[in-house]
Amino acid sequence: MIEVRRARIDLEAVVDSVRRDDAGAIVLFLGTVRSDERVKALDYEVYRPMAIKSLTALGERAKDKFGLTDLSIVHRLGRVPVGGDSVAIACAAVHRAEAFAACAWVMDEVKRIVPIWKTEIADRPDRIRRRR
Amino acid sequence: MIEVRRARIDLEAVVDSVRRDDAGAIVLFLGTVRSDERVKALDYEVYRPMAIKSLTALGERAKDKFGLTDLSIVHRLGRVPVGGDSVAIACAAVHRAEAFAACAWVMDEVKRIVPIWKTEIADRPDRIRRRR
Amino acid sequence: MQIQVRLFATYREIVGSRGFTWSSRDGLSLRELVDGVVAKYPRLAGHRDTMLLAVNHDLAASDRILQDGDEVALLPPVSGGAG
Amino acid sequence: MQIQVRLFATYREIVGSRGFTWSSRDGLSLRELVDGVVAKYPRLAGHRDTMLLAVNHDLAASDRILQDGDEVALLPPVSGGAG
Repeated sequence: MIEVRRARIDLEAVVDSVRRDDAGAIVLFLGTVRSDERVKALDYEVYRPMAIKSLTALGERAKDKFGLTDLSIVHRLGRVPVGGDSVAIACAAVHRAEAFAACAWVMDEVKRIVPIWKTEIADRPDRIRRRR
Repeated sequence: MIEVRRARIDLEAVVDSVRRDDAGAIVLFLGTVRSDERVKALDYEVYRPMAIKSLTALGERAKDKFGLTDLSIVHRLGRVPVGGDSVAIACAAVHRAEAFAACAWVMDEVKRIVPIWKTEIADRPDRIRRRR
Repeated sequence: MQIQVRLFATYREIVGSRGFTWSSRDGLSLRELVDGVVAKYPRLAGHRDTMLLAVNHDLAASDRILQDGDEVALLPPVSGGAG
Repeated sequence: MQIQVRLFATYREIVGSRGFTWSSRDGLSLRELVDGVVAKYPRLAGHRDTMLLAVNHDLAASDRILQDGDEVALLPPVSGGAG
């Protein structure tokens, strides 16, 4: 499952999308919007066709590199409030070491190469600023 | 949330139990029963009061060691079929590196020190054997 | 020929638009296109060192020769994930 | 004094019981208790090197002196998690 979506991420669906009887380990990473005295939400802008292409290629590279049985990546688009999930990455493998390593690597790559940008939405509208 | 339970693990509940506005990363590990030509389920035996004590202490050690904002561990007891979740560990932290490291470490410790034993339930009843 | 130019995040705000069509002679390179866009919107100049370029949804080097109908995206440094 | 002995997994199967009460003189050490149990159930002898011992739900060293009412558990190597 490779998805960029405006709606809330359904964790159970993301985990179920990588379940297979030959996997013994699933690692799910959730990036959530952290509170900050100035911030009430993050707003995600996505170059959708390129993001989907890039996430799909990244998923294939991760499967090869770590020997995963399956992988899913779902990223939010638009407004995500404090406490909400911005990104979910699920990696399934025969053994847990590969699932942990792959999940951490994929998140690093998402932040490095996928065309998604976030803007902080301040509690006061005059304070909007871009966050890296 | 520290739990040893006979019922199916509710992933959403485990993840929600560690959500806090000051966490930016949640890592959920699921250990699932892998298929094997001979095995149709695993049966977990638990020394419950010691397991709860040991899991609670382990959780506190992990929070200190990795600076987690919260952590939950849920382990099944009794029969878990192929594809089912035996254990769920959720670690929340301000940043993802700590959440990944803690989750992997806690799973290693669960396998090393918590009084839980599994027995393979074979597709043929004459083939039951204990697995490490 | 006609090139579709797409702009995101900071660049979209600077230019005040999500993109436009750029008309040029044949054989234009990606670098020449960016030179033209920056000349038209000088506030983009300070961003050239960190700008990533994509043609038809793949990252591309600046010596890439463009074709009629290509979609060129000017991408600020990405910042997906949370935190 | 009376000690509650608990058995798990392989040991439970060898002994054919989840546990029993062990009566002894005061001042018995954990090692002496295990010696007595192994003498009564000789098929446990091959497991002594890998056996873990707990008193009242905490791991304990074998020189621990037992008290009346203590719960002693003989633990085979653990194997939680899946896989």
